[in-house]
Amino acid sequence: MRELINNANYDVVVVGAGPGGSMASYYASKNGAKTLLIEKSQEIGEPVRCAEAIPRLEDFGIIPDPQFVRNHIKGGYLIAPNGKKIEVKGGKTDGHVVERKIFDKYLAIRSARAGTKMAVKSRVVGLEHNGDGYDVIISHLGEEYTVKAKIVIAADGVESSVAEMAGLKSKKIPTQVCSCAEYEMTNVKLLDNEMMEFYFGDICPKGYAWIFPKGDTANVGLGVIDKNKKAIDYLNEFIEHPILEGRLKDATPIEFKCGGAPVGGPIEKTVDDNIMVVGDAAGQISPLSGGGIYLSMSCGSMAGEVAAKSIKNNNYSKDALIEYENRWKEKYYDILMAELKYKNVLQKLTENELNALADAMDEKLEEVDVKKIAFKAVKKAPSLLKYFKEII
Amino acid sequence: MRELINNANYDVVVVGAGPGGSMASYYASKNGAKTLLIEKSQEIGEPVRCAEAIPRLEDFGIIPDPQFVRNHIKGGYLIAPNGKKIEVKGGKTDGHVVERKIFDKYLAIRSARAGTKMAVKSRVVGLEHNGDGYDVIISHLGEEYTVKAKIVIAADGVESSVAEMAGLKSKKIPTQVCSCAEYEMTNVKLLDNEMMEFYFGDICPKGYAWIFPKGDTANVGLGVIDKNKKAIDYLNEFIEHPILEGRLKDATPIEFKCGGAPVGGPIEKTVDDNIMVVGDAAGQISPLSGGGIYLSMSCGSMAGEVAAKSIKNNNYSKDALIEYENRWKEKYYDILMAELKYKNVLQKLTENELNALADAMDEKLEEVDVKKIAFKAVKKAPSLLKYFKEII
Amino acid sequence: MKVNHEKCGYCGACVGVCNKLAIELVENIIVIDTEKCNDCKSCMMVCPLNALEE
Amino acid sequence: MKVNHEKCGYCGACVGVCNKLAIELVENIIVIDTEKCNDCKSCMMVCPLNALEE
Repeated sequence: MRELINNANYDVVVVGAGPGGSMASYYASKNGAKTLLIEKSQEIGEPVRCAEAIPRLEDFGIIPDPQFVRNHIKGGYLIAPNGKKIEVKGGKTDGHVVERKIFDKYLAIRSARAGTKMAVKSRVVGLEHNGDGYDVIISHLGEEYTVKAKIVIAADGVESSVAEMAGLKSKKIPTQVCSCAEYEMTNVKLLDNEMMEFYFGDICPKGYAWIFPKGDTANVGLGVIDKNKKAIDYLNEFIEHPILEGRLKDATPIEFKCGGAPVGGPIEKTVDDNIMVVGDAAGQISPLSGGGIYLSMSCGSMAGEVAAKSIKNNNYSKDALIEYENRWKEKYYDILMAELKYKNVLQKLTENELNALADAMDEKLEEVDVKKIAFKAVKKAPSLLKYFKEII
Repeated sequence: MRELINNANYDVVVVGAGPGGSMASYYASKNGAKTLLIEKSQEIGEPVRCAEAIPRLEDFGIIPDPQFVRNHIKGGYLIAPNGKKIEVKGGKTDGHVVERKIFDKYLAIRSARAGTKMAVKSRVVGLEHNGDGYDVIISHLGEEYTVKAKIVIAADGVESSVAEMAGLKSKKIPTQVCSCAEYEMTNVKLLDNEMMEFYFGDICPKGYAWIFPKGDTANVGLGVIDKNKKAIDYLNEFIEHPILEGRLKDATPIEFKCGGAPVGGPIEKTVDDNIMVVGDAAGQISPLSGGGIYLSMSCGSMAGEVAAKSIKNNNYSKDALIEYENRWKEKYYDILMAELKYKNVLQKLTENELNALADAMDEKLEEVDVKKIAFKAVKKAPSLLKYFKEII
Repeated sequence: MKVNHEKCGYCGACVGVCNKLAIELVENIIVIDTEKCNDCKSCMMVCPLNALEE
Repeated sequence: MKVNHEKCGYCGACVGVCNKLAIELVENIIVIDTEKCNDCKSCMMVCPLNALEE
C-alpha cells in the first residue's frame, strides 16, 4: 500500500471517502484522470454520523441494493408540539434509509473499480502549493509521505480542515452547526413503517428530533443548537417524552451515533487554483433538513467531472475550476439560500407559534411549498406575520 | 439508555456483542432470562478484526441474507511455497464470506428482538462478587454505573479481561497469539471466485496468508507468529510476492483490518460460580485455521441455554454452570486438541518439508483427513516421519 | 481545552469550528494542540456529548 | 510501555496477553496503566503494527 503514497504523482487527489469524495473520485477516474482517494480511517464510513436517509438514489445511476438499503421511505410526518401531524408524501420525500457504513464503502469500491487508487488509514497533515499543484503530506502508520496532485478535492466533511489549509475559508461558525445525537434502536413502534417522523419544539431547540424507520431498527435522534444543554441530554429526554405515547417503551439501543451538521449555508469560495471543496466541507447541506448526502454526491460528481476536464485541458487554475462552482451554484445556490431564510424563521418560533402554524396547515401535503404555507398561516394566525413577511 | 444500566438488576449480563455474546444473550432471552448485553463500542462490530469466512450459517437457523453475505464459498486451495496447489472442496469448507460489521450487528438485533436489552458505548471496568452474583461496574460516557447479575457471560474476545477480573485464567500466552493484518482490496484477480486461497511458508512463519473472495472485493491478509517482524510488514511483502503472479497488480485497498487470534487452545476453566466464558476469551477458536466465529456462536448458544436453565432452577453455582463446560467440551475439545497438535507440527516444517508434504498429497481432496495425509506423506518423504509419528 | 476521551464520540464537530486548526481528529481520537488553541470554546458549544473540558 | 496511537489499529491483541491487566482498549484507544505494567513486552510481540514502544 505504501507505494501508492510514497512520492507518487496524481492528477487528482481527493481527501475523504464519504459520498462526496467517492463520487468526485469516481467521475475523475471514469474520465481519465489518475486519481487517489485518501481516507484517514482504517474502515470507510466509520464512525457513522448521520440519520441515513437519502432521496432518489436512482438519480445517480445507483441501484438500491439490499447490502446497504434498509428501508424504502414514501414520506414523513411533521409533528407540532401539540401533537398535530402533517403528512407529507411524494416528490422529494421519496427515498431510502441506508446503512451508511456500507453505502459509503459501496461508493468507494465503485470508484476504485473505475480506476481510483485508495489510501486508507492515511491522514492529510499538510498541503503545500508547489507552483504546479499541491504537495499533499500524508501520515500513515506514523510515517509521513508526500504525493503530488495537480488538483486537490477537499471532501473532508464537517471537519473542513483541508480547504482551510489551502487558504479557503471553510471552517464553520458554531451557532450554525447542529449538534446531533442518535440511537439506532430495535423494538420501536413506528407510526408507519415507511414514514419518517419529525418533531419540533422545545424538545429540540433550533433543530428537530426524528424517528426514521430502518428495517429491523429505527434511527431515533435529534439535532440541536443550544449553548447550555447537550444533544445527548436532549436525546435521553426525547426517548421518554409523552409525545411518543410510549412507542419506545420496549425499544433498546443497538448503536450510538453523533455528529455536527453545518447548516449555515455554503461557504463563500469553493474553488481556487488547484483546489475544489465539496460536501459538508463546502456547506453543501440543506440548512432546513440537515440532509447532505444527495447534495454531496451531486456536487461531488460535478467536481470530479470538472477535475478530469481540467486535466485533459492541462489547466488547473481557478479560472478552469470555477466551472465547478458555477455548475453547483446554478443548480443549488438559490434553494440553499431560501432554505437558510426559512430555517432562520423557524428557529424563532415559540411552541405556541409552531402549534398555530401546524393548525393552519392541511393535514396532508403533496409537497412543501413554503410560500403557500406561510400565506395560509398568516391568514389564520396574523401574529405570525412578523416572521413570515420576508417569505411572503 | 442510562436507565438500562443505572442500578438495574438482571438475571444474565453478557459482556461483548460479538457473535459469541449475541448468541449467548439470544438464547438466554429466548428461554426467559432477563438479559443485558454490554458492548463497549458505540457501533457493534467495530473495529473488524477478521478474515470474515464462516462455515454453515444454516446450522444456527440463520438464513444467509444479502445484507451481510458477500460471497458463497465452495472450498479452498492450499498452496505450498513451490506453488503446488491442493484443492479442497465439500463438507466443512462450504460457507460464506460475510461483512462482519453487519453480521455482528444483525446477530445483536436478533438477540434484542428476542428480548435482550443492550448497553452500547458501555465498558465493563470492574466485577465484584456480592455473594449472590456479580456487581458489574460499567463506564458509560465518563460516568460509572452498577448493575447486578446472577450470571455473567464473558464474551469480550481476545482481550479476555472480564473472566480474568473474576479470577479465571483467560489471558493468553504471546507465542500462542497469531498477529493478523489484512487489506480488503478491489480489482483482485482471484484463482476462482468461490474458492479461498491459503499460502504457507516463509512468507508467513507459523501461520498462513490468505485471499478470500468477498463479492466486489477480496480479503488479503495473514496471521503470523514472529518476534522480529510485524504482520503489517509481512503483509506488504505478501501482496507483491511472485507466488501471486501479479494477480494483485491492479488491486487497491478499501479497508484495513488487524487483530490477534488466540490459537493456543481453550483455557482450562470456562465456568465458575456465577460466570461462564465463551468465544475467543475462552480460546474457542481453531488452532489450525484461526477460525472462531462458528465455534463462538455454537458455544455461545450453549452458554445462553445453560444460563437460562440455571436461572429457572435458581442455581447459578459452578455446579450448575458446569453443564455448559461439559457440553462444549464434549462437542469440541478433542477436535481442538488434535488441531493444536497438528498446528505444532506444521509450524516446525521448513519450506522444503512443506513442499515435500504438498507433493505427497492428492491435488484434489474431498476433506482434510490429517492422519491419512500424514501417512501418505511419510511414505513418499520418510524424512517427515520425525514430525508425523505422533499423528500417525 | 482538553478532551475527555471517555465521553467523546469522535464525530469531528469540534474540528469543524476550530478556525485556529488546533483540533484534529486522528482517526478516532480527538487531539488538541494547546499551543494553537485560543480558548474560544467554540468546540465546547458544538460537542453533542460534553466531551470538551477547560 | 507506551502506545503510538498513529500506528495503532486498536485491535486489542496486546490487551489479551497482558496478565497484569495493565492494558485496556477504551473503545478505540489503547490505554496503558504504567503502574501495573511490569515491562514484560508481551504486548509488543503480538502487536501486528509495531504500535507499542518502550
